[in-house]
Amino acid sequence: MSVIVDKQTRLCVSGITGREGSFHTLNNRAYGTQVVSGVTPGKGGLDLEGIPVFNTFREAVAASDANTAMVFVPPAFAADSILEAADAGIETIIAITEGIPAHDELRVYAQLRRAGGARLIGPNCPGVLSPGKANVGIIPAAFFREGNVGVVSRSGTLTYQVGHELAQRGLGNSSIVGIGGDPVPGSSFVDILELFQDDPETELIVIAGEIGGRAEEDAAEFIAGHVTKPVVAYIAGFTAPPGKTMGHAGAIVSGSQGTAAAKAAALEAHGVRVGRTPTEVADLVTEIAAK
Amino acid sequence: MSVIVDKQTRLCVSGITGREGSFHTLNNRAYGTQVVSGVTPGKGGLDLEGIPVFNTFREAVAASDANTAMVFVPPAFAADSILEAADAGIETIIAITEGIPAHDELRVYAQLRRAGGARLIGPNCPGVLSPGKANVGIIPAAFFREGNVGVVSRSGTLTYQVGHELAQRGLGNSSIVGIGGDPVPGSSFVDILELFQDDPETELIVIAGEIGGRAEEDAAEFIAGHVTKPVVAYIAGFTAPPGKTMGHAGAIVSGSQGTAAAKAAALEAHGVRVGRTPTEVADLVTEIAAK
Amino acid sequence: MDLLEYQGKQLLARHGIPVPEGKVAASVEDAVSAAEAIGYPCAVKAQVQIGGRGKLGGIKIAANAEEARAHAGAILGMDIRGLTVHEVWIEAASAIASEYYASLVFDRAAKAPLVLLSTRGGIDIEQVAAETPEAIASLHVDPLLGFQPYHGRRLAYEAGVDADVVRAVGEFLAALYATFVAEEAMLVEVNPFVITPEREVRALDAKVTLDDNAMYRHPDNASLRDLSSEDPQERMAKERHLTYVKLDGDIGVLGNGAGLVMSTLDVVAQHGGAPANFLDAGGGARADAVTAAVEVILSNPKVKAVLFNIFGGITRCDEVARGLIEAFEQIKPAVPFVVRLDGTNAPEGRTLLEAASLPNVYAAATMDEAAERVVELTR
Amino acid sequence: MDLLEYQGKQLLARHGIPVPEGKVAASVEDAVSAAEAIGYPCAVKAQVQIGGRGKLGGIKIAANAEEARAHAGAILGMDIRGLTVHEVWIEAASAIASEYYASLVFDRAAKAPLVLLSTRGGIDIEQVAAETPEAIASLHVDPLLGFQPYHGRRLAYEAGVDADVVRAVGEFLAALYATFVAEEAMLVEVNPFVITPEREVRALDAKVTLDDNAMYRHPDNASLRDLSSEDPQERMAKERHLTYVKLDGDIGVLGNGAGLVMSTLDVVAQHGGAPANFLDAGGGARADAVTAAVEVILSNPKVKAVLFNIFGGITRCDEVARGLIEAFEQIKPAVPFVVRLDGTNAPEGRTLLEAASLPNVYAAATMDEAAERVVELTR
Repeated sequence: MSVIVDKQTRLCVSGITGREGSFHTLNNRAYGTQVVSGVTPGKGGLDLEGIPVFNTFREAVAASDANTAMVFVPPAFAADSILEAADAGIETIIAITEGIPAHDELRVYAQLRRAGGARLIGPNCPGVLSPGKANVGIIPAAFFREGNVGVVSRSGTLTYQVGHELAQRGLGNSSIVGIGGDPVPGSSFVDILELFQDDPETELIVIAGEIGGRAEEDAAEFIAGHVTKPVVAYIAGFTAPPGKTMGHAGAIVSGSQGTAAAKAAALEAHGVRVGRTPTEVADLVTEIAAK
Repeated sequence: MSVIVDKQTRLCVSGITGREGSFHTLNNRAYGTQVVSGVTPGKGGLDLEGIPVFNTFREAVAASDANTAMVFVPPAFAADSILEAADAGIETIIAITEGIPAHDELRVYAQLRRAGGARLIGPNCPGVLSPGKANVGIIPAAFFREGNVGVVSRSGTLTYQVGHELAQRGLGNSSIVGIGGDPVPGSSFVDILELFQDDPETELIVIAGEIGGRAEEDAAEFIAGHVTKPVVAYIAGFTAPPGKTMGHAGAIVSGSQGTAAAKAAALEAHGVRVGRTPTEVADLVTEIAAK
Repeated sequence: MDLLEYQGKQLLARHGIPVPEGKVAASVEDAVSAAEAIGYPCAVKAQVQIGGRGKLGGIKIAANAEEARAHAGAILGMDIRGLTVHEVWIEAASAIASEYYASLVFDRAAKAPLVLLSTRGGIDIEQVAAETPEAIASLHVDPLLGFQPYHGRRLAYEAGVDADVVRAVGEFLAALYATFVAEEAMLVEVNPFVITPEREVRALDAKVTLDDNAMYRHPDNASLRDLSSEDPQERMAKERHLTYVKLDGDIGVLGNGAGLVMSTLDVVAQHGGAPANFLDAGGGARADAVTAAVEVILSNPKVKAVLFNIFGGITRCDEVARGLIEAFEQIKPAVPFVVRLDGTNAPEGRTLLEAASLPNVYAAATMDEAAERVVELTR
Repeated sequence: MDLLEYQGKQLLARHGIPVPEGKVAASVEDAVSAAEAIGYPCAVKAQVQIGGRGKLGGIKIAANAEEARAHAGAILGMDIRGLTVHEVWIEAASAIASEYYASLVFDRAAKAPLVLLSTRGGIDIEQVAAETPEAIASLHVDPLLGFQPYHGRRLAYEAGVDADVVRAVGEFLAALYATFVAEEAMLVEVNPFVITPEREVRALDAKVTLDDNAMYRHPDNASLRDLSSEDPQERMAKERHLTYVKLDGDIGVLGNGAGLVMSTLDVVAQHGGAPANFLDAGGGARADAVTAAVEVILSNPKVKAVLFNIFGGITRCDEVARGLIEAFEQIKPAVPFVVRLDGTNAPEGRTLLEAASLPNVYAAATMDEAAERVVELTR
């Protein structure tokens, strides 16, 4: 097993005919992901190297039985595309698009919650990779191998860094989940921790957090109450000054809220080992895995 | 048993200090209904003949453990009051107010549906009477007696007329439910038929419909599929011309849609006996009850 | 409240929907100068709140001033299904590449607005639904979420609009929904809206019904009420806050509660009578409301007899009796009354009436008996 | 984007929230004539995007022109926690009966806007939360339903505002929410808003942060950006669409991906170094973006060495190497560079760098090694 994407994933890509969309769609297919359709309004009837393109998600789902959507459209259209995918019955929506207005995101979350059903990963995330099974998004699969470490992260390259170091130590991953760097992501650490806890293939979990909000504190509490598997954490941003957005819209220390120190302390207080560098994280994981 | 209101009803009245609100509140209490609190913003801390008044529903529910609300505030404030009651955990909301803007109603229904939980009767309805148990609303209880006929109606006085004729023939009611005369009521015939079907005290059901919409047609289909108890119907408005609103906002024949003839035909096609006058309805009920 | 076509179009234009340039005119001279200002060809359109006016000669195209004069002269004052034309709307004729249909209504069962889109415009939608249901695309809009761009795409693709105008039609539907919500309409129907040869969307008609209950939030719209075309009795009743609908017969009817009044009309008809009106004196009717109601009923010269059918709940029968006695003192009606009083304070009411011994007023014990009696009195 | 107080107040006023009359002034003369126009007493307020300016002398009351001149002279050009005051806001002083606090923020965990109301206005809300948490009422607003009148009543009664202004405070909160949604704000904080002796609500301060991602829908607001008070490097980076944050140290840092750059700063600090900036060259960074980034980093005169930490995913290491080589050709940097390339096309990138044999550029195999090296180079 693995979480979110696997051999059962039947992917429909929104924005499949765009430059980025088509590039990563073909990349994902080349990895082995079942890419069954795409959506671009006005391009219905065309295809991308054999992947049929539809005008609407409803048509795409009806024709291709897609269960997962990847959203690659520009920020001004992304909220609409997510809602359309959910309305068409898609169960898992992975939104790569960066820069979606926050109020659009809030409306999307409220609607998904009430419609019940669709799980949203992202937006502003690198996607989900389950090594050896499926890759949906922009995670460079070459750095990861199959294994039993689940990784969930607010940052893309930081994840690659950690995954790469694990691979160098001979450790692989069940799934790598990028939840994205926006202030209010569609899925939180807690949502993904729950999945990893229930996934028999995952034996150890790495969470890579950063400054801003209290998602890591919430994760710490959830781990204490519900996660029996070992968890190793990394927090980026110890040197970030208050009031400054550090690249990710969500990475900001507000007053005394959201500091890396507080997050690391909360995790450690609940028994999570926190590495101070990506290398230290890889070392801790190796140490635990060896037991 | 009975439906919607009974001895377990703990009523909180919104608009309790108004002229109509206070009059009917005391009437309902005199009948035996447990009236436990009222809400009028700015009048918190006062009481109506011993019934404590609160500024908000949250305070009222916390202090009096109310489970049912009656809404008596003017139309401009009624939607807000219904939403407030639901948000405070009230399970049954009976809205008497006439003249609530239709778009307010739609927003209320959508919100109640997603919040899951609260049942709304009305608006623009006379309320619900379960003879011998509780009366919530403006139905004059004197014309009804305890018994086994459930009545659900879009019209108030027409219901009194039918109930009175039944009482004269020695028949009483489990509950009398006025669903109201607005185009889109909070609860439909189908919702109430379902309750009567499940209520052991109800042996026979009367539905009193009128022109407009297709609530009676929907009821006919529901009865055919789900109601095993005998149903007698009345439809008002055979002589109503198309395009004219007949008193109730919902009572309008639009083109060929919503005629009394079509409704009567739909009900009869599904085995429901339809009386042509209120007296005939009472006669039919008496005939069936005697079997 | 039903709006006239041109009022509906002004409402649509307020929300960014393109409509043809036009002017309203109440006289032939005004119509001709409007046509001159707008240019030719132009359409001369009867402003009445009823469908199918085109087939009945209520819409004509004028190629010059002479034709505009002739058409306006013919249409102004004409009778369309019982309604007199008081105004015409003169508008620039539109070049048409495609004619489509769109509407927004309340779906009672779904408790949500329903959007309909069809590529068969200019035809009654019930006819399209019967003949080619596949030509109609529809969807419900969640009132909390509102109309989303993808709703527009879905409708446009499903209805099969021309591919190059999918986006424009979607935006048109979004604007229609915005109008529906912002103006608190019960119905917005545009039949047809067209695609011009320049591939632009334009609304050529507008049928808008506004929610009377919401009018307090839209004082500008409240002034759109077309009093001149209203029936004089209905106008009189409205001023007195009574719910009154004029009918074709000769028996005036008053009752309390809409359902009971509708039922009373039906029972009168079953006994062979023809009701002259629907009048609901309302829950809790007081004496003065009853008096006012009698005046309204009797102002219709066709009324030969009046039926009072009161089942008192909140309404007290003694109050009704007092109102009737007061009305007789003020108006001294020439036609007979049949009065049935039942329910709250019925004995008191009956006693009052007996004591007043009003001329030509008959008591009845039941609704059936009352109806039978009043029908007899008009024979 | 953080707005200055007076810009925030203009936004609030647009949504019907009463604010004191005022004028902005960039010179002492303008400040005095603004004060003369407004009348006395008036407040002279430093316009800087930072809290606590009152305690630091950034807000003064002027009773006459002389005082206005003195205060404006003292405040204009003063330094408040590193920010220079370029403008003052002159506003009519308000009579105050009660001082309250209100704000709207995004609650990340609840995924919904959070409204806070407190009767302890004019004090930092974190202090109130610590001292008297019961003085703060809060609730989440469902983004689809929006702020309802009952939300306003609930907050007002729970916070314990004066009974006679419950409705007014509720309406104020509704307008605040309308502002938050319509302007797509991330934060709207009014501390304090006051009740005047006439029992009217008035916003005396405004702290508004707008969503940069939504700015394309609000072109008017985009022009509010206060470029003059921005750091020159940050402005330069913004013009080049680079994500750059200036820090206090002397080691320039460039990486790809926000998380990796933050992590790099931390590792540099762990090795005893002080980063001069955060610079995320972005996913898929091309050579020209890398060249532009080097220019920005080196425009900070404090920079003594630069660390490149690239883990190529979408970003290709050979592209980064090309950009660096180009930058060296154009700028000829005087400071040493440490470059760590890993991931996609890392061997190609390393080969390119070796071939170019740039002066003073050192390769490192790991992030740790790179950080250690760059810190050494600044010693």
